[in-house]
Amino acid sequence: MSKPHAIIVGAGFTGTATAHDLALRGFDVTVIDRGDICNGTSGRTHGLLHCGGRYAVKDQESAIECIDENMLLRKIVPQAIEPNGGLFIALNESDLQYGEVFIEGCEACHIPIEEITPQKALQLEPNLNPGMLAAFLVPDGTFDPLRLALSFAATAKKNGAKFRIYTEAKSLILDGKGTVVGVDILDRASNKQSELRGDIVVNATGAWAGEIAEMAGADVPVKPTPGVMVAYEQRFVQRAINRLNKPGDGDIVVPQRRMVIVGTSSFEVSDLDYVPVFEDHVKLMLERGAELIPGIRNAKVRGKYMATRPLIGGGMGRSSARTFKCYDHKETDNVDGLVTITGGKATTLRAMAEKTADVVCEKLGVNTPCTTKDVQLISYRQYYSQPN
Amino acid sequence: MSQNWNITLKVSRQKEGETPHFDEYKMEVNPDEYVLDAVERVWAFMDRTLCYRHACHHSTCGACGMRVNDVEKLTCITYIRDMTHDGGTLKIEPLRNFPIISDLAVDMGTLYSRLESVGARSVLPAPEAEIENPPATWSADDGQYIRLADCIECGLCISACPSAATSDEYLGPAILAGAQANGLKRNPELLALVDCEHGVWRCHSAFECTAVCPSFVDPARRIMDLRTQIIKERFTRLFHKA
Amino acid sequence: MENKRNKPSPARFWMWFNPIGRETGGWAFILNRVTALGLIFYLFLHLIVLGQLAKGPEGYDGFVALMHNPYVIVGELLVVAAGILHGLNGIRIILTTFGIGVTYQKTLFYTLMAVALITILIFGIRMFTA
Amino acid sequence: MTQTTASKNISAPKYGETAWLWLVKIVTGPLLVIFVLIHFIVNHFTAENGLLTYADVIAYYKNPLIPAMEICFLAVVVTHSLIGLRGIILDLKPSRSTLKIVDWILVILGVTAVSYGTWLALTIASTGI
Repeated sequence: MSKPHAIIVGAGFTGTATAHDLALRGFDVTVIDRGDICNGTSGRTHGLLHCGGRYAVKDQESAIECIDENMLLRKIVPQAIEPNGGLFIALNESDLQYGEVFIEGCEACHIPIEEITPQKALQLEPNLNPGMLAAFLVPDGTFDPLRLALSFAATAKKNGAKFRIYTEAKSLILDGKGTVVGVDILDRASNKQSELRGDIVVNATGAWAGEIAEMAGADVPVKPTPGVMVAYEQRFVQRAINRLNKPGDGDIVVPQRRMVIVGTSSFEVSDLDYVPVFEDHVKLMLERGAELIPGIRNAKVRGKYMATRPLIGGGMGRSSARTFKCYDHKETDNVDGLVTITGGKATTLRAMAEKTADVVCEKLGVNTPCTTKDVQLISYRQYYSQPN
Repeated sequence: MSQNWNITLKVSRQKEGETPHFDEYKMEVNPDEYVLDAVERVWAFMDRTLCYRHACHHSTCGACGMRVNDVEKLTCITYIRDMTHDGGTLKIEPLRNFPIISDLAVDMGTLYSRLESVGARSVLPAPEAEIENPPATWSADDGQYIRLADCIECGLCISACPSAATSDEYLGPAILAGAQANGLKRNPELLALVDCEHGVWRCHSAFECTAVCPSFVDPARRIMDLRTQIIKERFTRLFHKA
Repeated sequence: MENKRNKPSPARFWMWFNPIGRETGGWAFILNRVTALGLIFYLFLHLIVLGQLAKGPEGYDGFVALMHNPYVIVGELLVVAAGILHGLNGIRIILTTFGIGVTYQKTLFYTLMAVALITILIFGIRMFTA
Repeated sequence: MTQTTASKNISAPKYGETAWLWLVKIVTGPLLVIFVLIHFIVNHFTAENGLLTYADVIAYYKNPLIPAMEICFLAVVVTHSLIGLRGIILDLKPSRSTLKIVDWILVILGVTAVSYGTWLALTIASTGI
């Protein structure tokens, strides 16, 4: 009866970060996932630690979240981040025009940017398109997707959270009064089914959030929107390169180990569990990527893959806001004991966890404030050595 | 352009308490897809009980190492075309020398803990991260660029190493390479770890680690380099005894 | 949940000799280990046999007469071959171990093995024609 | 300061110490190649058809350099092979105590082999005189 028990479904970015937050606030936490850490959308991000510039014009709420969280993550989890900065570059008149609203937007969202001459930009990144017309230095960064999540998971484990990987949520257990009191789980390693009881269930399954919520008859307006990314076998740049224009296809190039990754496209699907990588999207990435960095045209492809973003709200594709939302299903569907967190993006994982944990604490009458802004995360490798 | 192939996936299966066996799955694939795509399709459309590790799908995380037709491969970047032919078979097994959690999923705990114990750094400034053939025009202050270093901790080298097959006390290629990359000069305490019966001297120069490494680490070369460093250091000590 | 499946174990020593799926360096390792074990066995056999010398001319000459058996000559050739292969492969290991030719270790191996093969052939011809 | 830590780690004797042993193996390797070469060349030139009779061997050993070289050869080959054997046994994950026993057996085996060989060479050499 001492500690409240929270079950988190999903061990991606939001799941591990929420586990970390709740563990710090004194919860007993059990994280379940049908696969290993980050086997869904989280693992497959291109790894851009957004400064918010991308959203500064049309989606300032997201932009502010990004810049704040970007600065925070650099401090609390440097082991998974390359703080090398980024560039927004203009290649044509339309880009230049967008530059004006971009500057205003960044100012409004307190994103520190610095305009540099194309010559200076080429000095910093010699492989950029020499025909660029304008360039802005921004505080972007890159992160290693799996290791970012593992750092949160390791710290959560250190604070007592338990991780049950290869454990699938088969259904939600309802008490007859419409309250979720646990999860029917299947341990996929041993093929054994059992019940996991908890005081609250957090649905942190991102693009799959709708499927889990539906188990309790609740609804989450998440629109899974996959995008294709292509990794090329040469590290052309040290900084993340963004096209200075409205967010569009293939307008980001992110350095990752000895590669660069060009992303992304955007389409809609019905079956989330297997989304094919379409060749025409791969070609589009090559075309668009080569506009930013001509050398990409002759580089060898190392990997082609896709990830399914969890977009929320009414908009279509790119017009949807990239902010996140936490649903207390008591309020939205009159289903108690279930909270869903979805939307958002990797950069804002900590903020998403804070919001979720706030909602959970309020529901359970726990009065502990969030401390994740100040807690240094431990090495991602300790995820494996911390007792489970 | 490319025609689809009909192939058979022969997947090693083993749940807790079971003896290992193979299950076969026939499917149509585009040969320019990756082996991991085929494995993922088995799970998505044919057999939901299949367990396997994967995360980034672009050779950054190191989760999807498996043995494909008896050779250790990072399946997310291994083309089906390179491993079989139309009408052929892909034999998929878990990595060797790691405890199996279920089916193709193995427990990487020891590898990660040992990499931690040699302080292998995942994020390094660019010059220390040994980029071969860097752009010709790098500026002088490249030192400021931090980059995620090359070892992706996938364990392929441990699976391929004949010395690692019989003793789990041998540190193994990835760990020794991690120690070398971290630097004995910078971290003299590492000497005690790598210069012992379970360290560099247990390598028998099979070079399998380097042959299977998907990520430019070249562990064999690094182990050789550690040996030379240690022997040099020992001679220096021998003649400078206080 | 202690899981011992697939873990390294001395009982799996046969993996040392498993060439399936292995590369040049792996074959070299197998060759080296097999010849090493063979040569150690031969070394001690050889010492024991030479003990006959201490017993005077009868014992030794009688023993040498046995050595003209063609099966024994094949055995001797195997020893010579093992010595040559182990020795030349050893040169590769020494060079690479000191950082020399690490990037060319495959070429080095093939070159040395070609030399070994020729030498073994010469020895074979001499031994069977002598 | 780093130097002192380095020296502490390096000079602290560790059981199963293999750095020097490994070096001995590496050095004796090429020595063996040389010995084998000499062995064959000398063999070939001193005895036309090899050492095929007892008398041949006795005559061969009359030159005092021969037993000296053979004894050195034996010492080197035994050292190299037993260190190599120890390396293979190490791969079998022996416990500390097992390894200690193995080490003693190998040392006794080596010393016995070399003493026996020396005795044999000297016996043959003296028979000829």
